[in-house]
Amino acid sequence: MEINVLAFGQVADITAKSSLKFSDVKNTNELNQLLLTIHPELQNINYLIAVNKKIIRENTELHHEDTVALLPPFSGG
Amino acid sequence: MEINVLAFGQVADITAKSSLKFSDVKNTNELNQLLLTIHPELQNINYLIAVNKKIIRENTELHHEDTVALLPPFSGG
Amino acid sequence: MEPAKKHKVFVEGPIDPTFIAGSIEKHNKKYSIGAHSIFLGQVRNDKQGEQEVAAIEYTAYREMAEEKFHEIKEDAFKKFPLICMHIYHSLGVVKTGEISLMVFTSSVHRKDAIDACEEIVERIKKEVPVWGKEILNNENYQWKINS
Amino acid sequence: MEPAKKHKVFVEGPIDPTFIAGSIEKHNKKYSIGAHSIFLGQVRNDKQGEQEVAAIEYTAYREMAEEKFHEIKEDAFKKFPLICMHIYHSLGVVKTGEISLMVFTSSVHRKDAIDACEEIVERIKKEVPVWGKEILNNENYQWKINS
Repeated sequence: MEINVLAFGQVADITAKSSLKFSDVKNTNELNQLLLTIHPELQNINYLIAVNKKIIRENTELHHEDTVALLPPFSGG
Repeated sequence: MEINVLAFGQVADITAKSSLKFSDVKNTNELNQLLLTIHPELQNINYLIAVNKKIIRENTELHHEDTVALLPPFSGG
Repeated sequence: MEPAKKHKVFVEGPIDPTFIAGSIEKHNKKYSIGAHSIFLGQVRNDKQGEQEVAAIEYTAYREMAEEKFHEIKEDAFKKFPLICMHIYHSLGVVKTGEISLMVFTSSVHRKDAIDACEEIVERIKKEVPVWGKEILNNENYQWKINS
Repeated sequence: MEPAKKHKVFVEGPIDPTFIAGSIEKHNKKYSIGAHSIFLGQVRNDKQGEQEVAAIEYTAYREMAEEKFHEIKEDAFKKFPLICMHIYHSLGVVKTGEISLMVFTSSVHRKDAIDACEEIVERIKKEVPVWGKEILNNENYQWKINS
């Protein structure tokens, strides 16, 4: 089981990569904890999480080949 | 004592002239009565009166060389 | 802030899109601008029974209209923190599909430009002595009524 | 009414004023249009201590942003009686004084175009996954914050 993680803006500054792969992560809470362990600086950033392009507000189960995006505050326009 | 009267839009259609001269008209009420006598069709038109480019709402005394404009509803834009 | 100079507002005939582009381009050295709001009035082919509007011929009480435009500009500069403001209005014949009014406001933050632009358009329609004669296909005409 | 097709919204680099003029001109055969409302976002030289913003580099979560733009367009067509609607947003580097966003709405009566344009701009700023990296004079950068 593998998931794709996309990082944008300030989050990508911290991860230093815009695309990451993780295996055997059950849900978004677990993914978040994993990310914070690898990159403690993420604690200071208020990012939203989208699973397959839909923003989720609660812990969400992840499946093989899901795409999870880490979205810092939008600043288009 | 002479005043200039300017007619616009529907009012000018009725007066058939865009500029008229009147003598010895004391005030705007008197001018209005005079205009309605000459052009009774003006009764059907809801025009405002401006004296020297200021819209007046009440009877206003007229002086030599005043310019009175007859302003049907505006429709610019 | 640009003072509300007595710029010419009236132009003969329609307002050309390339003229509008030129207006936009002129702001590209005004680095404090963050937002432009532009309103354009276009002549519509409104139906009148069997006929439809082919063009509008605009006339104005020019001296009074110019004073009123100036007053509207000054009021907008007082009420909103605008960096620039431009108003152009056609006189003479403007055909359907052509543009007869442009209001263009610029500010640091978007809300000021947007609110000012809308208010200026409303005031122009209500307060400026301009008349539109709607010329129909069969060359009859009727006087435009603003809503 | 033009359907909310999945038109390209993103353009590389700044939005050119002559492109905007072309957009306006394309509507001159749409005779039922009475009003256009156009919003343009321009890159500002905001101060940051000793430095100021020289350019913004825009990146996006492109697939999600395109879906969001499409949703915003469809919602606006449902809510407002619009005849046309166009949205363009820059990706990549846009310098101060250049334009990075254009929202263009057209309707029979002015209120619909004006209200729709404003609502679309607000939704874009809040809901579309685009990020602006403000590049300062000294080549440092900071992330833009939308108000």
